[in-house]
Amino acid sequence: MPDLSVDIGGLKLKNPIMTASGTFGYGEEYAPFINLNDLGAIIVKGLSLKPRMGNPPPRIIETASGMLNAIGLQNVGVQAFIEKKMPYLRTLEVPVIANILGEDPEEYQRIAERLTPVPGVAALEVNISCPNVSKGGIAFGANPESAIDVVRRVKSVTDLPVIVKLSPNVTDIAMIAEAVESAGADALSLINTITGMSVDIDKRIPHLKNITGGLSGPAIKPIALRMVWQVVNRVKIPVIGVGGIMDASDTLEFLIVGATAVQIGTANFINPQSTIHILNGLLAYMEKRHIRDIHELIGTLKC
Amino acid sequence: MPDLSVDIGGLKLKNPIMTASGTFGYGEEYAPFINLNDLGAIIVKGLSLKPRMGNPPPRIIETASGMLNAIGLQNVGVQAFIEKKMPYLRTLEVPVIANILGEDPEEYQRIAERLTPVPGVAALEVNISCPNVSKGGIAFGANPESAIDVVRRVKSVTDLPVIVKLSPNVTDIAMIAEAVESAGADALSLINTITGMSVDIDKRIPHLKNITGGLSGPAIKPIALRMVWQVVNRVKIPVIGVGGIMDASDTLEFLIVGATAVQIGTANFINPQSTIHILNGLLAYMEKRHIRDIHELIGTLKC
Amino acid sequence: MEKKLNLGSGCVIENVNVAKDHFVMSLLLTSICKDALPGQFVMIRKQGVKDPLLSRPLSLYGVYQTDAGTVLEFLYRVVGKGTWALSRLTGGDQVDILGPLGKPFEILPDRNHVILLAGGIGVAPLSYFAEYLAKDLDRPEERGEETASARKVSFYLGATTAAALVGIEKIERFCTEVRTSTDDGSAGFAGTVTELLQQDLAGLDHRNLCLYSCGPAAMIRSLSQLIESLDIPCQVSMEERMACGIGACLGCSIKVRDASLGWSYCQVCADGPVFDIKNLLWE
Amino acid sequence: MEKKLNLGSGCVIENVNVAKDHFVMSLLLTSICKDALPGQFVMIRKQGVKDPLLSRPLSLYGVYQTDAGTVLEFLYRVVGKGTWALSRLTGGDQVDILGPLGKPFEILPDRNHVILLAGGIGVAPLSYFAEYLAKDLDRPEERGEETASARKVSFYLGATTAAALVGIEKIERFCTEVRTSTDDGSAGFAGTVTELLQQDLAGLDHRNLCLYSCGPAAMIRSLSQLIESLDIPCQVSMEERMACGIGACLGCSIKVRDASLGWSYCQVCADGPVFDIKNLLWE
Ligand SMILES: Cc1cc2nc3c(=O)[nH]c(=O)nc-3n(C[C@H](O)[C@H](O)[C@H](O)COP(=O)(O)OP(=O)(O)OC[C@H]3O[C@@H](n4cnc5c(N)ncnc54)[C@H](O)[C@@H]3O)c2cc1C
Ligand SMILES: Cc1cc2nc3c(=O)[nH]c(=O)nc-3n(C[C@H](O)[C@H](O)[C@H](O)COP(=O)(O)OP(=O)(O)OC[C@H]3O[C@@H](n4cnc5c(N)ncnc54)[C@H](O)[C@@H]3O)c2cc1C
Ligand SMILES: Cc1cc2nc3c(=O)[nH]c(=O)nc-3n(C[C@H](O)[C@H](O)[C@H](O)COP(=O)(O)O)c2cc1C
Ligand SMILES: Cc1cc2nc3c(=O)[nH]c(=O)nc-3n(C[C@H](O)[C@H](O)[C@H](O)COP(=O)(O)O)c2cc1C
Ligand code: FES
Ligand code: FES
Repeated sequence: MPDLSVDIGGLKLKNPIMTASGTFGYGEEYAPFINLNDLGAIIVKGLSLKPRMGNPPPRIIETASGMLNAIGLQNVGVQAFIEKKMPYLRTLEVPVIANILGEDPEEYQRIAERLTPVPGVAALEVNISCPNVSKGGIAFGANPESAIDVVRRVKSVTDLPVIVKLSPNVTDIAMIAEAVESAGADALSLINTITGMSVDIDKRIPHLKNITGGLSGPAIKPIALRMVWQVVNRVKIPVIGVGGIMDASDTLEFLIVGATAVQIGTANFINPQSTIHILNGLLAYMEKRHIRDIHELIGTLKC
Repeated sequence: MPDLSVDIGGLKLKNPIMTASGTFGYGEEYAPFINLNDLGAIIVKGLSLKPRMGNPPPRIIETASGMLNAIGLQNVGVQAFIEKKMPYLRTLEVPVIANILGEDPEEYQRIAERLTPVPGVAALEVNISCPNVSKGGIAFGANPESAIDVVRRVKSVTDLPVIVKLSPNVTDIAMIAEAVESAGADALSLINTITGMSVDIDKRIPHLKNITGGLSGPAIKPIALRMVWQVVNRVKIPVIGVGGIMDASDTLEFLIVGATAVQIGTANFINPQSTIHILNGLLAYMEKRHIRDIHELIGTLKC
Repeated sequence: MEKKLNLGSGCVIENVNVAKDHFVMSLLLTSICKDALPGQFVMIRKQGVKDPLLSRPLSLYGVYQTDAGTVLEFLYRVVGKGTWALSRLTGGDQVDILGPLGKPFEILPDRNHVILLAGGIGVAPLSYFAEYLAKDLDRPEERGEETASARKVSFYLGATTAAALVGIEKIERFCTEVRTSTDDGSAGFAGTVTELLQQDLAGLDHRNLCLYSCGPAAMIRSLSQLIESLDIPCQVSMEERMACGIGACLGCSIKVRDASLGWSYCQVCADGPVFDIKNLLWE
Repeated sequence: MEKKLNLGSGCVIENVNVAKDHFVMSLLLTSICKDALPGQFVMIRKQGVKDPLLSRPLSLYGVYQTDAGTVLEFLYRVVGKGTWALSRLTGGDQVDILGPLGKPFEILPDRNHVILLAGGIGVAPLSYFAEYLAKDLDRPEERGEETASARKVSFYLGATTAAALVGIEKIERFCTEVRTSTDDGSAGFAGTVTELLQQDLAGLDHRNLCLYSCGPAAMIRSLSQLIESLDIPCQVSMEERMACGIGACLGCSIKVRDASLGWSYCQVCADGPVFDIKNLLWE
């Protein structure tokens, strides 16, 4: 069998197929459908310091080859996560990555502090797409200084690998990536959702109560792929590709442009076994071409 | 019949359905399929000072609910446009808008100078998504200063209405919109294509020879709609919605969030009569609801 | 915590246009949904198609065991692209099914008069429930007995107009009593179905009653006001847009009472779709 | 400048899998394409479907007038999602058709030996051309005459392997001579079809010859080298990805010689797909 293992900033994964935060619950929800231990890693729903109610419904609407969501980061909070979700996750033999988010840089730091000693938490994924409440609601990820601030603070309190998840809603994502790398990030993941909107023309109201939401799914894949390609050409740390990956062929596009691993998001909703189908498809592609190590694929785009 | 007429920065249109630059050739190509005089306006392929060869093929590739193009602004140049394309366009009873692009601010100015006295040119649409060659290839539209520079120069040499077409590849499109408005733009159109990429996993090469291309089509509609909504809330000049509009229902979404008119792009490729179907659908919607004036729809989103 | 896999495919047997915009589709399944209960739903999509992208939730309208496998029936109304795409399916087409999902209606053995209150397409899950009750599927020991069930089942069905009163034949087969209402008075009581129920409630013994309802939010809301002060247990099946159907995306939240926080969001797919009406909160 | 509307719909008559990944689809059209000529193509898509988004270009493989209307035939190979979606169509399905589009092959009346050189799926337009020539459709005055046409038509067909030599029955019916080659030597000449032609050319009177070709870029390229120094007119049908099919999007550019600029881009859809091989330029 081909060797699929990859190293993400010190975190060893047996294969590059991870689940994207917010699309895989706390793992358990998918246990009836797949053997969770077959995954490269599980990234759980974004965690805030306190539990969050999230946005009022409707929260989702389908769009052409995509969906908008405005969940509003509803989550149980870091304490309940540690007490109620980690005991199950610890029973698995798969790295669990906690996705974290804060309203200000201090909050990121405090969540990182809380999670670092928790057995079973293998890495942190820092979601810098959230609005920075202390800086007027502009996302941390839209601005290199605030991104650096968050990453430095998180790094200062943890020895876990720190993956920084970038927002695509920026002019120059590679510039943010470089800033985040310089602040000590061990790896990057991109992209988070792209802000979008949809309108009910009969009622003349937005389909989402929150007015705007995050676009995910196949529609955004070309944008995600372009951004990953731009970023891998500018940073040395590993990059995880996310955005519209539905099958092995999409996964291969990301690996070929230079992603070391991928995250599967919206595809989980369409088929809860998507991750495993993708893994099998990846193996089939490699076997057919006698590729014995996934590194023979990563970053091999000819252009 | 309901009144569909709108005013775009001094330019009167009998209805809000325009064709998007680069997707409608020089108008003539669609004459076999529709009565061009039924359109609100025709926007022709982007014009540069000199003819441009454009990019090597392959130039297009389909993606999920969208397409990438890297035409590279192949065009006949402003001189040939005036001599060879305008004589036909002048025979029509529909406003013709010239879309212009330059490699530096002077070039925009010179094209505007050349086109202003040409009979039949009703307005200019300034495409600021092009790379600014004199400023290291960053798009004019990515930066408020260079956008302002271009708009001021164009305004200084023309009395035609100036529509500025914004790039979506920015962190804060409303900020660019405000800058462009302050520089004297008479109207805005948005969005241009979003940069994307697609990879041939068998050959491990990009599907486009140019590596990246511009994403258009239904996939980008939620993003375009969100940006139009953000911009109409920040500027006073009329905004023209563009991006993924395929039918009357899509058009209505843009009008309801506040666009004064729309441009139809990729939809022309899928059905060369799309513009007329959209116009008829819009009329049917209004008649069914006894809406007598399109202004009873524009900007009526409740939220 | 491992639940059993409820993912499989079904083959369309038929898909009949039963009224304007309304269809009844039947599917043959061989691996899953054998034990699907009234109030539960499935996530359904045409196999191999990428548009629409997401599956759509549909309540079970009928579940039958045959020699060939389990037959599922759905009653649905075409409201947008997902339901439109379903309506285009014909015999032999394959669909992907995730289900049965969600909490079923809970049967209260002590309450012998069951009232089912449906507005519009809310008729689907309640019809199946009526059939289930009539066949005593919850009480195997009474099944097949010649004696009439001790249970009385009254079905209240409301719609905007007579033509929208769909599925009434099935209901008549399985209910002791059928009461209809239309907003425009073109059939049955003229007014809302909740108003009709309100009238009737006056003459009934509330201690023997239990209520189940499904329909538009406005109807559920007025029902909740109607029975607020009454001591009648009432379960309602709620709707919200769904992506995953299994509690993972948090897309289908609705407001419920929460002892410690006052209120919180709950997932219609995993915590519902059936809720005690007393737990719901309205803006 | 107004051309006539060439937009309409067609109904699939049948769609037959003739070889691995290869299909022949026939359509019935009532309004358009009556006078479609060899070398022309149509843009085709399944009606009412949004995925795939764009129409796909397919060359005409046959055009027949029947009492019911015009029947179009296509021979195509499944290479991606667009052609895959076409291959799923069955009798009765509706397709949208834009066409006929592009410049047809030009017939040179002075050249009585026509050589058609096809690589792979390039067989499609050339087969129709062979049929057209055999039936003297360009020369109504000779049609139906008992005497054999003065024209000799030699068909050169190359493929990777014997199984990929599709459409040969039709070719045999309409050509004076059929020459095949396979890269692996499993049928006909072992080597490329251009090599085969090169051998044969030596024994032929070039002044009477004219060449038409369609196939992979590599084949056209070696053909262009082969005849560079020869005085044989040669028209080739080129391929490029297309969006509009009518010269509006500038998506389908290929490099051609340009008297004043040295080279320029030309649109395969509107300026082609048939080009004089001498005008093409290679990187
Ligand atoms: C648990 C559950 C069970 C359900 N069971 C059934 C069933 O048995 N039969 C059935 O017909 N439907 C049922 N529904 C509703 C059904 O899932 C939706 O109608 C469907 O998902 C709409 O998808 P669409 O793509 O056709 O419409 P969309 O394109 O998503 O929506 C079209 C328009 O209709 C509106 N709309 C969408 N859903 C609803 C709704 N539920 N009520 C009113 N307006 C709506 C939207 O706001 C939009 O403006 C159920 C829903 C849930 C959550
Ligand atoms: C004027 C014209 C006439 C044509 N006539 C025919 C015809 O009669 N029969 C027929 O089978 N095809 C014909 N083609 C080619 C056909 O249009 C393409 O194969 C089709 O558009 C591919 O679409 P797809 O979505 O299936 O593949 P895509 O998903 O677009 O592509 C799948 C893969 O195949 C590769 N690919 C795409 N097109 C080609 C190609 N032409 N050759 C080799 N590789 C390709 C792509 O790079 C990609 O990697 C013609 C093309 C043109 C321009
Ligand atoms: C319903 C939903 C919830 C999400 N929640 C989170 C989250 O909590 N934290 C985060 O970093 N990203 C979140 N995301 C973004 C995804 O992790 C992913 O970046 C994005 O959806 C793009 O990938 P996809 O197209 O494969 O879904 C969420 C996405 C969806 C669809
Ligand atoms: C093939 C193609 C060529 C285009 N050329 C131009 C151009 O020359 N100038 C310009 O401003 N926009 C150009 N655009 C962008 C469109 O005008 C439009 O902004 C974009 O396609 C989004 O709209 P759509 O989704 O309706 O196509 C082009 C788009 C396409 C698809
Ligand atoms: S639909 Fe995903 S949580 Fe309910
Ligand atoms: S396909 Fe659009 S110009 Fe040829």
